[in-house]
Amino acid sequence: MKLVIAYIQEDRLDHVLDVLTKAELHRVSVTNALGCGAQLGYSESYRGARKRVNLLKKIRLEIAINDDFEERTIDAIKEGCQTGKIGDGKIFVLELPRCVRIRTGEEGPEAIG
Amino acid sequence: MKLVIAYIQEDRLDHVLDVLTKAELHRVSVTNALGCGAQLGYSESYRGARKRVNLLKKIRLEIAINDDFEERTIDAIKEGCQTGKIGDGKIFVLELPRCVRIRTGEEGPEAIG
Amino acid sequence: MKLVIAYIQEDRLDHVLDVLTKAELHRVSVTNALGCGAQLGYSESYRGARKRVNLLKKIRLEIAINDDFEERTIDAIKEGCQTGKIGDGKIFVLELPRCVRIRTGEEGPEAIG
Amino acid sequence: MYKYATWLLAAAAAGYALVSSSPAAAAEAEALTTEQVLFVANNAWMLLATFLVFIMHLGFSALEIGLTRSKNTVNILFKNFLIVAIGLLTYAGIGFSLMYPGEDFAGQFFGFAGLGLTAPANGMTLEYASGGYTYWTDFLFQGMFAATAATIVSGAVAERIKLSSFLVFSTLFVSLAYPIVGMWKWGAGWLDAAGFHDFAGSTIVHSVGGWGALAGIIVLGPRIGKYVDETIRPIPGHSMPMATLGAFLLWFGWFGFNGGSVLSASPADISLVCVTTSLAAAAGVMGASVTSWFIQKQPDLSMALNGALAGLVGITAGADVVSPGASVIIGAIAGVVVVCSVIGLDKARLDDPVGAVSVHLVCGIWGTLAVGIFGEGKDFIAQLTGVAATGAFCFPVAYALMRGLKATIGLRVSEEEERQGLDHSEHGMESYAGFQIINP
Amino acid sequence: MYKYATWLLAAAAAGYALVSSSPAAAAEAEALTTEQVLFVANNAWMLLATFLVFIMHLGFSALEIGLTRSKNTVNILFKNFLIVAIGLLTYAGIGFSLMYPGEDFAGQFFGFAGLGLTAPANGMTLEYASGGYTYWTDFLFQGMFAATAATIVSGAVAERIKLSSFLVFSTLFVSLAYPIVGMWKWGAGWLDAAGFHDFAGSTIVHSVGGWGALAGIIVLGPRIGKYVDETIRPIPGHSMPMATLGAFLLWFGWFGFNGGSVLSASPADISLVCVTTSLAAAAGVMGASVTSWFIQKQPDLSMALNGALAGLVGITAGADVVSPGASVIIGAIAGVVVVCSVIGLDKARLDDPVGAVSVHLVCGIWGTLAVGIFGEGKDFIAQLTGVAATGAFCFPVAYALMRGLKATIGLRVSEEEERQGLDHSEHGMESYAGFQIINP
Amino acid sequence: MYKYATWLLAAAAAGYALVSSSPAAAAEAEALTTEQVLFVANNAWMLLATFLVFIMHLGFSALEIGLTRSKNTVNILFKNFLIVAIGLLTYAGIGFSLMYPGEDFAGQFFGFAGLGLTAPANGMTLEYASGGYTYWTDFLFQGMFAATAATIVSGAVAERIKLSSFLVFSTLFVSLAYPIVGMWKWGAGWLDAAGFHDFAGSTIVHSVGGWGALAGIIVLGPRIGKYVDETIRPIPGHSMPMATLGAFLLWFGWFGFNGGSVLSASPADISLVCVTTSLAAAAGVMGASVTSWFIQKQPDLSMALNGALAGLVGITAGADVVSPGASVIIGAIAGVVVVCSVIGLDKARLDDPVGAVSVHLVCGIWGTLAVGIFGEGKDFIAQLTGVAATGAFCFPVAYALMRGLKATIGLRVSEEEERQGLDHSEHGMESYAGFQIINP
Ligand SMILES: Nc1ncnc2c1ncn2[C@@H]1O[C@H](COP(=O)(O)OP(=O)(O)O)[C@@H](O)[C@H]1O
Ligand SMILES: Nc1ncnc2c1ncn2[C@@H]1O[C@H](COP(=O)(O)OP(=O)(O)O)[C@@H](O)[C@H]1O
Ligand SMILES: Nc1ncnc2c1ncn2[C@@H]1O[C@H](COP(=O)(O)OP(=O)(O)O)[C@@H](O)[C@H]1O
Repeated sequence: MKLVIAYIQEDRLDHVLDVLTKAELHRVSVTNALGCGAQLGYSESYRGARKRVNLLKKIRLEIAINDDFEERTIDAIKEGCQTGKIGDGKIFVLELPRCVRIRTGEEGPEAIG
Repeated sequence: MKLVIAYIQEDRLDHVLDVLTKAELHRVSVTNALGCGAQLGYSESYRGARKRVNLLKKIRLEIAINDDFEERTIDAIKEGCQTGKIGDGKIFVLELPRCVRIRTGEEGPEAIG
Repeated sequence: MKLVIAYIQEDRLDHVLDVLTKAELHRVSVTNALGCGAQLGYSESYRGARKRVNLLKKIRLEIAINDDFEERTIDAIKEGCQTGKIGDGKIFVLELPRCVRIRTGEEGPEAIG
Repeated sequence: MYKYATWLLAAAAAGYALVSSSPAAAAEAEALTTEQVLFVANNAWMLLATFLVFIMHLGFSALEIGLTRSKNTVNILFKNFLIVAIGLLTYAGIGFSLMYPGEDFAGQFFGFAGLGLTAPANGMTLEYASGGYTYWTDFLFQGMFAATAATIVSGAVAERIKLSSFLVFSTLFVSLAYPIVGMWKWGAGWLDAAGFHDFAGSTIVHSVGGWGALAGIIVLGPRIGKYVDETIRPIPGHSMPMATLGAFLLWFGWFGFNGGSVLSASPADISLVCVTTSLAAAAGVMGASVTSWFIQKQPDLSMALNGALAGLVGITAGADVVSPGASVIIGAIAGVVVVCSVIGLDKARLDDPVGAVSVHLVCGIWGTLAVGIFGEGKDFIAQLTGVAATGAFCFPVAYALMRGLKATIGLRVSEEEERQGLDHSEHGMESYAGFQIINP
Repeated sequence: MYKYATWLLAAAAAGYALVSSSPAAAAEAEALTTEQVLFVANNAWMLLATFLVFIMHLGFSALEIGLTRSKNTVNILFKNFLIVAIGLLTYAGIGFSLMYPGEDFAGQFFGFAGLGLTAPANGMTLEYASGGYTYWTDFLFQGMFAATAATIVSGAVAERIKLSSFLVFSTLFVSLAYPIVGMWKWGAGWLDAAGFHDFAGSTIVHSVGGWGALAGIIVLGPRIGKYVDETIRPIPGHSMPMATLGAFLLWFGWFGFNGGSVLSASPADISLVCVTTSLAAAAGVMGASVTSWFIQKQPDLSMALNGALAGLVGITAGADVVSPGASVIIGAIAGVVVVCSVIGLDKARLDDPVGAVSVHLVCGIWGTLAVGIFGEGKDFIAQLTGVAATGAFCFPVAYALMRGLKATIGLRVSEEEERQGLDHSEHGMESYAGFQIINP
Repeated sequence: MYKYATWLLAAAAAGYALVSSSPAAAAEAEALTTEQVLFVANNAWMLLATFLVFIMHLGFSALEIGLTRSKNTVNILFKNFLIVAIGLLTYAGIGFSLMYPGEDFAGQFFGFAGLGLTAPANGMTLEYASGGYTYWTDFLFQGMFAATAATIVSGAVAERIKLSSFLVFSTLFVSLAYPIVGMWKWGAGWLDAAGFHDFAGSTIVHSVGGWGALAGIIVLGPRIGKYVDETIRPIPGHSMPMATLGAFLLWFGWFGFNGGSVLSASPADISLVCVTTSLAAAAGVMGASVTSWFIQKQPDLSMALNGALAGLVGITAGADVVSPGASVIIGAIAGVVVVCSVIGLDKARLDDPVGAVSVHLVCGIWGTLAVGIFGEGKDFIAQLTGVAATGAFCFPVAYALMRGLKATIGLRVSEEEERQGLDHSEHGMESYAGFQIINP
């Protein structure tokens, strides 16, 4: 199994969830995040003094999948988030050796979905 | 070492922390999250228009443990969060090759606790 | 590649970002978190009743790096966050088999930075 | 805003009921007397007081949401907003008529002058209330008071009561129990005859609400998670800024609550009342802050806020008959009392999220009795009688209503609804959409 | 606060224009007449009303931010804060003079008494307004009204309009369109002559603003993400506490809006007006709550708030000429209407984040027509004429202004700016720095 | 609220001190004179003004928390809430007596009429203040002013001062420094004799507070992290809605601050004062907005808010003696000045989180001098004298107090406490429990 982590733009969230659903990926966890990367920050002005803001608002997705869903998931995230502009985000894929469904105690591939 | 990630119901947080403490698991990190899964969302009505809410409020736990604590941790989370109702949540266990305590620079199993 | 996760004190955030930047680590993701660990909680009093607060405010960093940056990253975090006081935090390093830049579709070490 | 009316001056002074403003009728107005002008000033003051009492409802709403969790905020706001509407409408329908039946209809314990509002023939003239205000002003000022009694209950039962049951309870309580007790004193009933003094309602308004609150929290029981095993687990309110805003607005509104209860703009009276009111509130803040600093080791803002309200409730019965010095003592004691009461109720496992019982009932009683101590020529026994009679009537009535609701449509939301929060289960709405909040 | 002035009493009563307070001049004041004292009371009442209308701007601001997203909050606050300033300054510059040109300058459709404020010789005396108020009070009360019309537009076009374009629009709208229409009725123009009755401005203020709002949302189009494919995707407001605070303050301020529109402190009039105003608001809350409970299955707090405002707008035209009973009916219908209108506009894909068109235009029309139904001796046709004439003038003017701005400096922010939020793109500032918020 | 009192009318008019309301005494009241009725109207106006000044304290609280971080919010609210209480109680105890010693006790520089409040024999009659108000009203209005001066300091020293030290400082400052300076002018002292004009306290209230604020930020030093190496790192406030609410309420309250300073309801005076006050505030908003838009490239809401306050402080000295035109100029300049001052103080590394020094001290000085420029027959040198004398007294006193506290109980919290936030270290309480906030 794999654990897919993705950082995406805040305003792509609704769209990427739609695309994931269409790809039959119904399980996702979402967290707010702040990120700095290739995307330049901006500078704000507060009471006359300038302030560099390098941490931009991002959304973090975490999706546990079975191995055969890996490409599908990555494609769905790309489809949902790719605009070609700097800041589109990153996908990180980790090995997931174990997964447990709390409700039933099921483990492994059956517990993912 | 292992890194245990769990998504649980918000109202189980206090309880699961109690259970973990009893199991001598004193180190936990907690983050707010939104999740969609088997649990159906609900629909809200705002100013006369219906709105599907699929992202439900969840809590994300992250617990780094030594290998021999794995079962104990999973059991504690199950005990603290299992209600048998859809939405109880998931546990994901990752391999954790390295762990560092910032304060002392200690590494490995000693740094976990 | 590696995925470095660190829990640090809230007030070290600005400093650690400065240090990371100096170490040419420009990509970081940040999330709010609550943590319990060796650091003792405190007790609050609300309307005459005492309340134990064990979950302290923390910051969670997530940094994906190429293998040869591992020590540098850990050193930078240590430098930025070590005060010698309990609560300084932890660093967890995971294996990161795959990384994708959404914007370009690039994969692997090129996609990290 | 038609600006070229030449009849304005005459009409205003003559004080006719210009419902269909008839310049012709007003034109014949004779020379303007000083009494007529005084009537204008008095009436304007009374309306100002009415507006201030109105804004207390925002104060209550803000205080209540501030001291409770964000998952029940929409519900509390909805309840408080509706109560103002329900209070005014039912008071127009029957309450006013029950509370001030007038000489023709009054008994000692009960009277009713009929449904709805009908301005008496002299309702717009000097005669109606010795030139203090018109019939309409009278109704509106009293109507704003009425809703207050129901709102007091709202805070105590927050975070677990069913919306529909609360609305039924409030409607009945505010349209029946409140005006009946009110009539005993202000409607020239038996308590008034007994020499009971309650200037602006430490008992008649605040204790009445407080008894309802007490009945409510007894029948409902505590919020889930408040008392676990042997320990009290405080449930912190989600917004101290809102709570503080609420307390400030309540103090602000109290100038109208007490200042308007003079029922005229008599300079000596209204200024004394505003001074005693302010000093009692200030002393209440100090009393509660010092007490909480001492007991809790750190000064608790929510207690300071409760202290102000305690001082205000405490002075309400005697604001017109005690000296400023006495008002400081009354307020300071109220401040100490409220902190002890909040802690004591918690020990007794009576869960009152905002301290409504401590503020309105306990300090309402203290304030009423204090009149017997500090008020020149006031009778302590009469004060005690008033306190006891109100409790003896209001608590059973409120308790019976609550039990009745529990037995029929149910009083409390389900455990699951309570855990999710009433905003979700009762309204399907979020109070702070988008904000990431951990609400265990 | 120089306390030892012995001339105060005399001076106040004499009502002289003591701009450079000259004790000498005042000293000769003869015996104080009752008319002079009445003047003092009336004028104080009018200023109280002015202050209350002022605080409505805080009410509007809070309501608007409460019902929109946190990423546009700074922008909305900035707009609303500036509008008060712009409204007052332009009204001082030309608006007052356009709206109340006075007999010498008035036409039936247009008049202008010159730039700036110049107190007439009798401006501080009884003569100026039959002893109701001074020239300065007159200006300030009217000036506070003026800004209201522009603020109404603000809510409807929120979250997507360019700041600069909005400021240009508002400035023109409030300094030209508003006073010109206002003059037709309150400046003794043709509508007034036609027997049109609009007590405090259901049409003259609220509909004027409402027409501007309607034009705005038509020209601007909906917010991104509101209407996707065939579905309506509601965009929840980020703070129900702020929205509720806003509604309470608006109701509070409305006592001044309507109460001050009596233009004196005439007891019968102001108390009747305050009663009809309150009862209509209360009935509006009930009407909207019940309707929304019925349609949406759960009671929607934002609809209850809109219901109060709907009742208030509805009663504004006839608060002085309808009975309290009629005011309940007018308010209740307004409450039902506003819920249907909000839902209907959404179906028509007209995106009005705060319901400004439904509250101010739709209920403004209803309230104006209701005068023809419930107001004794009022002419339905005259009411209809007023409604139609206002629409026929304001909508095209607002529409043309909006189109003009669109064609020149642009009316709407870019898609990217809208997605990021106007706080970021227009102000480079966060509304709640540090708070973790997911704002899709 | 006993409604059947027949003595009300007579009693009110006679203006007796009805502390223990004696119908008998009042019954003998002869015919009601116009002066007596005017007294009723004046006194009611003064109390209205008092209420409005009271609500400014909510305005200050909201502004201060809005412009600071959420981790210090409970602390700021607690300070502001207590200050009102402390201010009123100490003013009752000694302040009033120091500030208005009366002819018998007054020196030119100092006077004291004894501890506590004792209404003089004529305190409730026309004689006391030429029929403007009663003794109680006098005390309460002045008492509300007193607390203001201390509250001004609160904002400047926020986020780092120790709670206990702040309370000691405030108590001494408000009970001694403020009334002594106040006496120089308003208590008929030497500044008054010198022809100094300060209508409602640009200098006597605002600068006094401003000097205290300046001393505070000098002795305390900046917040950790504000000035790092060569750069200024702005620390954004956590709630723009609260800051805006605060500014609106301050403007609202200022109608009482200035309007009440007329000390009667004289129509010409109070209406002029309200107009100049409003126009100066509006011009201040525009001045600050345009300046900040120009300097910062984007319009800064917090500067617009400061602009309104700058205009208000600026007009406070001369609201009664300048024309509306001049008030626009005074306000606009104040708006420009405040923005430059905020930026300048930051360059000088004086850390004032809310801009209190810029608003209250700098614009207080500007406003006082402006009277010498725009006020007919006013002496610029006298104005300068007043400004200089106030500074020469208040700054050293405040500085010495701050240094004294620093040397004894300590003035500033520890670095760790400051990093954690004072809500945690001083109160053990969260301002927004459950909300996820990143507060670096
Ligand atoms: N190496 C990394 N480690 C952790 N987070 C990263 C990393 N690279 C990117 N991110 C996250 O992804 C977001 C977008 O990345 P960015 O480099 O700005 O754009 P792009 O991926 O288009 O080059 C960042 O704001 C950050 O949250
Ligand atoms: N495959 C997954 N990937 C990421 N998060 C998941 C996954 N499955 C479940 N979750 C998280 O766990 C929560 C509960 O899961 P859900 O499927 O609703 O209940 P259950 O585990 O009882 O079947 C979800 O809301 C989501 O946050
Ligand atoms: N084993 C662990 N699993 C998850 N999080 C941990 C673990 N140990 C520490 N943390 C996180 O790191 C924070 C600091 O750890 P703590 O033990 O208090 O201090 P120190 O690392 O100095 O001993 C904790 O609050 C928690 O968020």
